[in-house]
Amino acid sequence: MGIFNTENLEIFSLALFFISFFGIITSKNMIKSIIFVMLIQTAVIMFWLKLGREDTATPIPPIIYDPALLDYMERIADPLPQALTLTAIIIGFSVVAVIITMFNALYRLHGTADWKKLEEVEGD
Amino acid sequence: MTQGLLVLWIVSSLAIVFETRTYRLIIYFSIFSLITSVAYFLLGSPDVAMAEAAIAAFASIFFIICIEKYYSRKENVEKDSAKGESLARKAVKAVPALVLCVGLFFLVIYFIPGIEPSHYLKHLYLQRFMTDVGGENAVTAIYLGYRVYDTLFEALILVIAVVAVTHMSYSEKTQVADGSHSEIETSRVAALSLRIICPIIVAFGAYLIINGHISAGGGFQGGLALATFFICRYMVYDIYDISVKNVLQWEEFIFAIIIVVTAIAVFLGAATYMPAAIVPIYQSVYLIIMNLLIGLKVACAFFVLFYRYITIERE
Amino acid sequence: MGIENIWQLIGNIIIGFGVFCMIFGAVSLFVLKDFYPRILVASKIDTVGLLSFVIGFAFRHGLSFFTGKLFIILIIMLVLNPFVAHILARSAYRSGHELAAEAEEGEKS
Amino acid sequence: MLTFLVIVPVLLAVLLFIFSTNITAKIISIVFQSALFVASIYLVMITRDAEVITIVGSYDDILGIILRANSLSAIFVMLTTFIFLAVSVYSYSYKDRRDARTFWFLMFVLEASFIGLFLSGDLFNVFVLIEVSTLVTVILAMYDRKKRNIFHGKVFLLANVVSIQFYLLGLGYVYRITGAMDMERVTYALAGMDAGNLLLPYALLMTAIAFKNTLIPFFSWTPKTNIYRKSPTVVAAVLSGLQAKTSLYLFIRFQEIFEPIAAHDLFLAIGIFTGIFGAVMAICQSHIKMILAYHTISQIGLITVGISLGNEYAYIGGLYHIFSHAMFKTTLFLSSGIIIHSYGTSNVNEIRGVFKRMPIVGAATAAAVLGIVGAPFFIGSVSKYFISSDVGPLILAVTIALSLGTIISFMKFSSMFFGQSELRGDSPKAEVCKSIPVIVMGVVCLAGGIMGTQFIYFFFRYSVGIQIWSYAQKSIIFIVCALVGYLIYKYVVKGNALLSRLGAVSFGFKSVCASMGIFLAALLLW
Repeated sequence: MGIFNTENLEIFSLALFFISFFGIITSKNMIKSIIFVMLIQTAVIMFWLKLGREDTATPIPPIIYDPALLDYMERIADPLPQALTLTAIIIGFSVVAVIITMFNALYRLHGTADWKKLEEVEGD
Repeated sequence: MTQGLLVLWIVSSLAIVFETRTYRLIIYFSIFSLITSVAYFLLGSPDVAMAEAAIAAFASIFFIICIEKYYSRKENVEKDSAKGESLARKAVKAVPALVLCVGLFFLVIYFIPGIEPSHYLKHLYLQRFMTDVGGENAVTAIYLGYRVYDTLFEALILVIAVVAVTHMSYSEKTQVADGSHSEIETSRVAALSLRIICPIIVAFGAYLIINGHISAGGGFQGGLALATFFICRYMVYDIYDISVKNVLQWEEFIFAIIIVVTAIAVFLGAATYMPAAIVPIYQSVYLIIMNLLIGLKVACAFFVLFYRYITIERE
Repeated sequence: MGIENIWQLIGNIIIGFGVFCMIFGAVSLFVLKDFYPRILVASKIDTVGLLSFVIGFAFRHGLSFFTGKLFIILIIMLVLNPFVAHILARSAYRSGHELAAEAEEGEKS
Repeated sequence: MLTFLVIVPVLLAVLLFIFSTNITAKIISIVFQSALFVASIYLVMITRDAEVITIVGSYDDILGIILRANSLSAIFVMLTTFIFLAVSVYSYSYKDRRDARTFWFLMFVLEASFIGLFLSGDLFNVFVLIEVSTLVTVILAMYDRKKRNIFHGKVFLLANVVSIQFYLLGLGYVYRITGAMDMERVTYALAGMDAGNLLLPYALLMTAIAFKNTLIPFFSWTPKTNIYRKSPTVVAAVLSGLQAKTSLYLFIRFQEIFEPIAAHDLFLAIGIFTGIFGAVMAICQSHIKMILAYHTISQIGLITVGISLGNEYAYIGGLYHIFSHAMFKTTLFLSSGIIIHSYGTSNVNEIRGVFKRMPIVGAATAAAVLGIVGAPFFIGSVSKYFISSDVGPLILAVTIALSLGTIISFMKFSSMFFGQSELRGDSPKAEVCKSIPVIVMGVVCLAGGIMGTQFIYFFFRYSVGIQIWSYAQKSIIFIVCALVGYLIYKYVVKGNALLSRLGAVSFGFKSVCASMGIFLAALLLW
């Protein structure tokens, strides 16, 4: 399936990882930083889900409604990374919710979302 | 189609890098998340895809609530400090970071371990989960069975986040009184269509929760759907008649019940004391109860979060 | 030409109509400059384009469990799409966004 | 039954949050902390003979999560419960805390996450618990509504979230090449592998762990220290005393897991650098809590040196120094809370005459200070003795330089014991509840020095002897150091404008993240 095979998927998620890392390093605005933090989480999760593929075909979801499915074991997606990434998604969102609240409070205090200005105000 | 999808994925993330206006930033972010969740689905993980889609929707809502108050539509994100700088100077400034990231990218690719991945654990899980935990969904079996210890802490972190948000956004003089209406009159069309949609949403959430152990979905995804119901309710009636403190206490109470249930069912191993005949029934009852509790807890949590952000907006 | 092929043909024609609507809608999104006409076009894409897609797929597939699911989606879309367009237009109006023609008239007078 | 050691505090926290009032919350927390302390002593007793293993649920051990308690982690659990007990006794008399329920909820959750981290045998579980403890840490540090520092809290949280993504990525590679999550299985699977394949997961994981350790070259720790200044005393004590210990414990564990390619030399160099830099920054401060916070960083550098040296004595010394550092640092933070409360200021240059005003608390504080600078017969001297007992001249010079830096920074601190103060705070006498834990821990600081070998045998089952002659040698070196330090303090440091400007140096979120990337590159290219 061309680009959507196992190796390329890994490289894509690594590329996204470092694109968002670049964004985190360079972005001047807080909201942008928060969005990049969410993006970097997505990159890692994509990487994890990619681990579940054994061959290059589109995997079957790990829902075994028919025991005969177990004969095609290598076509079923790995359930463990899925369960783990479910946990990771929720944890990531909880932290982001707290960060958004902090952003709110900061913005009300200083009226700016700019990193440089905030560091000048708060960096004593 | 799938080839184009990943390219679009990277392109939308690059669009976020180069975008400077906040509203568009959030729209690009939603597009990005949509593509992501389709890609997750194509990777054979409908549970994660559902969770990602719901989470992204909530995140965009929260972002928009946050910035709506503070930014006018035409304002630039980087107006503050980068004013008057030419594009070339900006580009020169970004060069060290670019070198670092590109260098790291190629370094990491160079060092990718060349070992054949081991799939031993996957096969073991798929063969064993039906007898060990029960249900038909292997993800739910791991999530609520084998690794329920992680799930407890994950539920805990949501509780902590909610407590933190209520604690931090609290200020005495700007509290919105319970039961107050806003001045803006709600639209009749909106109220009518939401009244049609709401039962469908609730039914969908209940379906996801109750069928979580035999099909895709589960407590978390269903709980998010239920939380959407609360948001619809807010949009229809626009009342603050639910006390956030009470909902917070309910959430904690449900979390306590979750701990007790897992302690009895998993940590003490209740199934080992039972006759073998009733174990399958007990297992599916356990899975349904856990999904139900987690769903209710998540719905409460997201309701509190949403309400908190809305009241901040109203101040 | 069997009866199934006719159903397939009808389904394809309806889907083709949906594609037509979507492409023209997308083009006119760029052609139209004002906000309110854009909402109109966007809701057209959503409602007509998507609905004809769904109906076309239902025809292609014949009567089955799958079609039932498609019809539920269809009903939800029928309610939600106009609702979304309505909310967008209403909130734009409430927050003071004026029609382009009216704004020009206001400047003249 | 290790699971319940982690779960019961969480359950109690939730129940306290729902049902209790402020006063019952305090009483219940003290009672429960005592019970937990007793339980952890029992755990130490039984792990002296054999490792305790609990599989969560009645599943096969490869499928479920495994909790392990060996003698090392049992010691850490005991340390955690002891410090939390001290802290809950200490804060019994707080009156200004309106919302004690939320506070104790968070404290219990923090304790549970620490205990869970020490007991956890599963790599993904470590990730979850790190996230819990980070989030709780940030919220607790900003607990007081009036004087919280949201900006630094936010920087701290964001940087931690970014660093934890490196951890997850590395964990993905570990899962891919070993097919397991359990630490022992991973260790076993990695042992026979080619070093080139392990480098990437090792580098990614260690980037996150080193960040948690405040070890990353340059300035990742500044946000953390900025948090300390405005956070409640109790929270600062727990964070400095224990938060650093969890990451050090993880550091030790991960170096063990990746033993085939562990970069001891690199971490040795980083440890030396961190130690010296932390000491220099501590000299530059004048806020009590800031001195203590920067000092924590320099001590972490010293411990890293001890652990990474690769000889057995230094390793034991490093472990013992973790214990002793938790003791005296908690004591110092708590007593500085008492002192700040009593004098109404936190500037060291204004506080004078602590001995006269609060003789007992002053004595306990003095014991902790003597422990921290490594005076003979106090707890710090024993661990420093072991770290520098069997090393080359370079490391010896570094340890001497480190203790010199410590002495100089604490000259400023200890000048507040003597003299006459013009300040009259609102409550001249220390409260009983606050002084009890300080006094007890001060006594432990003295006892840990005098009976150092017995303590080490009890904790690590490792019998070492202190040679009187070389110990005396070290004592002489210490005295010389103290004199030199006093002279340097008097003629160089005091009132030096350059140093105080250096002390205000702080680095933002973006440079912290960039340093993470540089660290990753350095580990990969090492």
